[in-house]
Amino acid sequence: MALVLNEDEVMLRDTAEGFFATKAPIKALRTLRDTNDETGFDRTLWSEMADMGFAGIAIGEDHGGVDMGFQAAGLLAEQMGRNLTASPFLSTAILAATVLREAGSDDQKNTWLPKIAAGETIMAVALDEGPKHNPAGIETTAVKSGNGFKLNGSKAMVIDGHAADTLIVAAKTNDGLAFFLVDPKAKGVAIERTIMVDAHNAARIDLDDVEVDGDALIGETNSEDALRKVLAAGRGVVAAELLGAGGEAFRTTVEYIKERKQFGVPVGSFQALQHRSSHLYTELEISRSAVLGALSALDAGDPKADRYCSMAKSKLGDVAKLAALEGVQMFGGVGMTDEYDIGLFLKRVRVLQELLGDAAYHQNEHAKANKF
Amino acid sequence: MALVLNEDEVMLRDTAEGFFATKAPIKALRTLRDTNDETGFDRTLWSEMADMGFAGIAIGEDHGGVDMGFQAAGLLAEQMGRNLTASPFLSTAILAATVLREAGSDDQKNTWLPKIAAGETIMAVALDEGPKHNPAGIETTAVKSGNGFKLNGSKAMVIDGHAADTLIVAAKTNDGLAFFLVDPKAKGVAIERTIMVDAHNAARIDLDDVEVDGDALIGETNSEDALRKVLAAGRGVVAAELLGAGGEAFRTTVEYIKERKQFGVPVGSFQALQHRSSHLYTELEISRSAVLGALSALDAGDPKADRYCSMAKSKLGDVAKLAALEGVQMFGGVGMTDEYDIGLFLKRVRVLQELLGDAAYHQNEHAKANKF
Amino acid sequence: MSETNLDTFRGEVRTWLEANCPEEMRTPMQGDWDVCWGGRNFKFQSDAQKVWLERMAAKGWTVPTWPKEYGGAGLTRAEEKVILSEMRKINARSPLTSFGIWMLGPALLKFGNEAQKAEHLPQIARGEIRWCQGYSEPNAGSDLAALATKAEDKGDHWIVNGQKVWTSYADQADWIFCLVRTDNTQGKHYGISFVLFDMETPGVEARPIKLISGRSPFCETFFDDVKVLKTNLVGEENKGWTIAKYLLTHEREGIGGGNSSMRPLHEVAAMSLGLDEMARLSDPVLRTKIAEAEIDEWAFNLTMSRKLAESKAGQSMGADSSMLKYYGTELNKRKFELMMDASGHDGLEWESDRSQDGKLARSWLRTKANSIEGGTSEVQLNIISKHILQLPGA
Amino acid sequence: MSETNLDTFRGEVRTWLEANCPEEMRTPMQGDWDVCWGGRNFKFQSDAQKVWLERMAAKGWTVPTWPKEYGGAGLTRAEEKVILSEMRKINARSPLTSFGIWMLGPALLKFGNEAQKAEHLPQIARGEIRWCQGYSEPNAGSDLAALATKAEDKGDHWIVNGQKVWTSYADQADWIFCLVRTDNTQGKHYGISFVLFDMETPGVEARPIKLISGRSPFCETFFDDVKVLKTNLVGEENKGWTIAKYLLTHEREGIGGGNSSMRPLHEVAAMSLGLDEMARLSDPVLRTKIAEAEIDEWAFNLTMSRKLAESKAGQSMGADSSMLKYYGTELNKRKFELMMDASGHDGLEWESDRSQDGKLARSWLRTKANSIEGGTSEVQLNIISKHILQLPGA
Repeated sequence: MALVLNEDEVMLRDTAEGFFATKAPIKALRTLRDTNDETGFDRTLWSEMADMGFAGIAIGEDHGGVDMGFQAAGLLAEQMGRNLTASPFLSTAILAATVLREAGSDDQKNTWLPKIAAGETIMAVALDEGPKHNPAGIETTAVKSGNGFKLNGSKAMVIDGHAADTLIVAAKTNDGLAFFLVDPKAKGVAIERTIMVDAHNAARIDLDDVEVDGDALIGETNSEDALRKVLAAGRGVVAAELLGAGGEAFRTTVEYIKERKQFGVPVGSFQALQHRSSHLYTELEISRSAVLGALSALDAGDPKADRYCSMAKSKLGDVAKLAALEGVQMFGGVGMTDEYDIGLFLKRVRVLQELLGDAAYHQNEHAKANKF
Repeated sequence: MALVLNEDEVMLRDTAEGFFATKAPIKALRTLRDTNDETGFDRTLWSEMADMGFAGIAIGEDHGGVDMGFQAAGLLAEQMGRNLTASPFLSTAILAATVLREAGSDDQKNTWLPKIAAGETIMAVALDEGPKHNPAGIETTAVKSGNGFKLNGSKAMVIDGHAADTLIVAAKTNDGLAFFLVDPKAKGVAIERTIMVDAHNAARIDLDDVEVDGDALIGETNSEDALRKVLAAGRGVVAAELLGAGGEAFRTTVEYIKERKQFGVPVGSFQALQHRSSHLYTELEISRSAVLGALSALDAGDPKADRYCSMAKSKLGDVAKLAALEGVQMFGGVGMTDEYDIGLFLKRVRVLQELLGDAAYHQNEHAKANKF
Repeated sequence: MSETNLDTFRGEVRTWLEANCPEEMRTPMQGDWDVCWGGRNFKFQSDAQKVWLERMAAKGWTVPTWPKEYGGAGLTRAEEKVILSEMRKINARSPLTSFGIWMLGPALLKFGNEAQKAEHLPQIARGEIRWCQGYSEPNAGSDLAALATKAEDKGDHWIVNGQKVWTSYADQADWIFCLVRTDNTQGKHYGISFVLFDMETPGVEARPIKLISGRSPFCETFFDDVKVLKTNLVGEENKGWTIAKYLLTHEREGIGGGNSSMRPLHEVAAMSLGLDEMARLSDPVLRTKIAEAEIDEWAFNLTMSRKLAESKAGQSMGADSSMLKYYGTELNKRKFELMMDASGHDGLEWESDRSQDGKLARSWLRTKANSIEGGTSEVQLNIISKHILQLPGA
Repeated sequence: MSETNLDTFRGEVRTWLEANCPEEMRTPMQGDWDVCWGGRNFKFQSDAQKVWLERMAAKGWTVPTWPKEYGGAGLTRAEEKVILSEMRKINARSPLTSFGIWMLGPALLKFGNEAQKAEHLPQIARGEIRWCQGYSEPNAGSDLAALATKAEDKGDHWIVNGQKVWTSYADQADWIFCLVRTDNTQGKHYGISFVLFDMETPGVEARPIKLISGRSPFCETFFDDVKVLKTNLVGEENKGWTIAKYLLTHEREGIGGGNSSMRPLHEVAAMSLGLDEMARLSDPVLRTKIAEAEIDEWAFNLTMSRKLAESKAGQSMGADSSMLKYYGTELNKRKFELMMDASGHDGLEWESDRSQDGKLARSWLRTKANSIEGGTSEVQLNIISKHILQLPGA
């Protein structure tokens, strides 16, 4: 496994670091939030991200992508995590692109992947339905109807669902799980944007006898393998974003306790806080390895890559949460105010933690996979 | 619930404190261990305990006991925990006495309870069979045979099993679970003393077609209710012993870090150790309430008393363990030597923790009882 | 009072409540807005709310244990408990929530002079004056005694200049009880005075602080040449730290108490997640953590009762209040984390009817302040190390 | 060396091992007694053990990366890795375990003079001399530099007086590398010297310490007027602290490594507890904790590899070794606690065939020293705070 970045990756990371800090810093999120922005992200930013090759990071060169793989995608996600950047990167460039790449027909790939890479289309993948992540429990159905299908069901926590040009809906068919391209304006589709605690985008989508053509089916009617890959990619990339958010929460906390004085000395000089900080530093370093290990295994086609991505998501869910909680406590009173950023990290981490399965979910999955 | 001791209880506690510190301190356990004592406890001590009324603490006055109840028994157990005292208190005065009191016929009570109270007989209750506490999984069978029964099965972790004058064996009959009086010298009984990590007593007992008379059956063939009471009493009293052992481990640790110098100052002046100590102090105070609450509920006949005893056992298993682990770490190198007592606490707590169900077992039981 | 007399009293209370507590006041509060805070500018939500306060105040039952001359009923703690338990039985709402009752009152009863008691206590009891607390300052934080708000001696009054933060509802309060520095020539604990003044005094300004929960229960409060009469000094000049400490201990016991009226965690989780084929919560890991937290909560509640019983039996709670504050607030934070885990995606919605306007998420965020306000967890651990364990240099 | 050449090398190694590793040495060790420590008085368990050591030493493969003139084979780290991986494939036992190889050797290669290297390194490589380490003292503990063992200058030699503790296997060692104080007029880090001497020198006495595990791997070691020639000084006089620190970092990386050859926790637990009707471990709470620990272990092992790769790529590991030591030892303790939980009553037996003489319990107790020896967890956290986070006053 590639646990140390290669030259291309170092360059990408450095580029991304500058790009997001300049173009999409935390105050950009505040503006989106405070102006009740309709889209919830900045379309101009997304175009620029596409120009940088970010939208096509996981798309083959023959489809207009830069094909740098998921390790590279993780480096971008980490920077977005640090800056709390709102963008359709996860929904479109990772989840939707991977559905199409893994399950799509050649025609579908040729149609959609270049558009994604160019930043010309926003797509949202509708997976979960209940209050908790549960891909094994998808109840939305797609029943053959004439040349096409009829879809029924309710989706929750659809990232960018209200802003997407096209939806990809996971549904059960007679032959197994399948993905469908759905026009958000189609009859029977009801989309409710849900304003989330972290001021990032999500939606609930109801599908009531939604009719789609036969070619709306992405690839075949049994896409379980593709789903596994999509989930692995999503979890690995979200883990990377958690690494960024948790790491940045930690960095600013350490900076703060070096400066902030109480009882006449910097609070960072109190040994109890020092030990907690050192512990957290260690956990974050361990977490970085988990992310690198998982995403590089995914790039290498390691058959256990989906396990590793699940384990990384578990580890990062717990550690980023610890970083956020310790951050708020160590900032003390001011950490409770909206004026300081640490509370935004607490909120963002809580959402990312839940997304595609929390630590508890993945610990349980680990046990099941190892037959215990 | 009586969360504050009454006058009688305070007097009993003070008496017990002096008694065990003088008659059965830690060095008494060391002697038993280092001389490979055959019995594993001091029979003279047990007589003295009986003279003090300790052996009959949970036995009615009409049977020669002092009938002070389980709260009082917990106060004694706490002091035994502090001194790592080896005695048949748990096996005989708590478990066996409660079996007889709850399930026994009048004749059986009249025969056995006075002997227990007088310290004249040692009894061991054989419950568990596998590596973990699992009263619901008892496989030992008692099949009617002539006027009596034939017993078959294997028991593990039978406290004082090798030193008992009479065994009480829990076995399945056609009508439900029942307790049987078994002579350890009877044909088909094989007893292996198992030397345990804490130098206290336990045995494995194999029962191979062991024939007992009809009057060996304690009470009726369906003693599930009695079992529930026996388990509650045992768990509550072991929780109290854990409170004593954990509390004493903590007390000596705090004493040690006040004296021990490193880098020119007492290690107890380092804030990181202070905060860990204060946290542990808090946990131990919370734990004391759990023990008091559980045992007084048992005395009061509260229908939820068995739940509370289970919860207390869970809490104490975790907290006493933390006290022992922190103790060993804070003592540092010398804590690893046999010369210092802290290692003995670590070992004793580990065994008590396991006995009658560890924290994990009781957390699971809590969830089951609350239907989640 | 003997058990028999208490039983008689219980009967009387029950009858009176049955006759006097309006039906509307026997339903659970729907949100913060249903809390009755009283005060000059308070807008009652309903007539029932107003009537309920007036009737209870007339009985002296907003502050049952205070002396009758100060608006109380002169009852014992045992009698007070009877009233509270009878109110719980009919789900009666609290007629009045107030820092005056909870904090200033006990301090005045202990440290105030006759004139101060006669002036302020009845108004508190009747909910006529709403108080806020001016303790924390921007550069003090946990180091409360490092306060810098300055009171300059002008003979019969002081001129106060400075700034407070975390003043709860200062923008809605009528009066403030406030720590000011009247001497800075000696150690930081000396030279602090405990004074009272009207929030309408010229030079007082309160600006709400927006919190991560989106709410603004706290203010920054500024004092610009505020005139405070010396008759409004409580206790001795320069020795206000004693009163401040008394109130902090009081506050800790309160904050540690948690929210026991919440529905059990495992019920929330079971509703949200469902049970598996073995009738266990379908998330076995969360199940484990909930079981652990519920056992801790049980033991903590017992500890609250035990410490109360011990302090009644003549043993002072002392530094143990730090223990309760520490454990109670950390436990409450843990419970809300688990509540969020149990609620999953639903609990993350910030603005929707479905989520009651993000009720759970906002409460979750609010709990993060539990271990900061009233002395951080770290400060409580320091106090335990010093006063209970007597560790060197603590 | 290129990949192709490494492949060729791998083939050669495989052939040589096949021909030279005795069958008996391809079986798992049954216990401590199967470890080959070498030394003057070492009693080989079998001819195979002796032959295996001799053959490996003759190849220079007990220390593959040391220069040939000092008993090594002059190989690269990559080649060494090939040897180790080929040995693992046939389950070959380590021919020699030695503090000489692990600790003193690297220090001598870096700080020793030519004569010292020529004298000691080949004897280490061949397992002829067994070394022990004289660092800790009774009153120093974590504060290693506070050492008091005194070396009095007598011209061409010192006279050493004092006491060491935690000297691993000092009663079985031939020589000791030892920190002594040659100057106490300045700060505690200055005035320490790193010296070597024979344990048979008059005045040296080693007394085994009985541990809670019942074993005695450590000694108290006393020096009573022990004569040490100045030619046995490594590095500069009074500057031994540099070497000591170098070795501590080295030791930490080693101790953090843990025991990866252990059977997975969940397998032990499943064997002991069985599975429920949903094919889950029948103790759901323990199951949760095992899953958590296994994920942490996976991430920790990746971190070991990553830090190794980074330090190869030219980045120094530095204070990161403290992080690995801290996390690795705490994790190992946690794993053994869970192993004990999983084993239940069986794991508590101290003396029985069934429990292999209390093997698990003794190993569990042994792990408690992990976070104490080689710098306590607290010291590692201090180092991280100071050198990595650069927190004030750390």
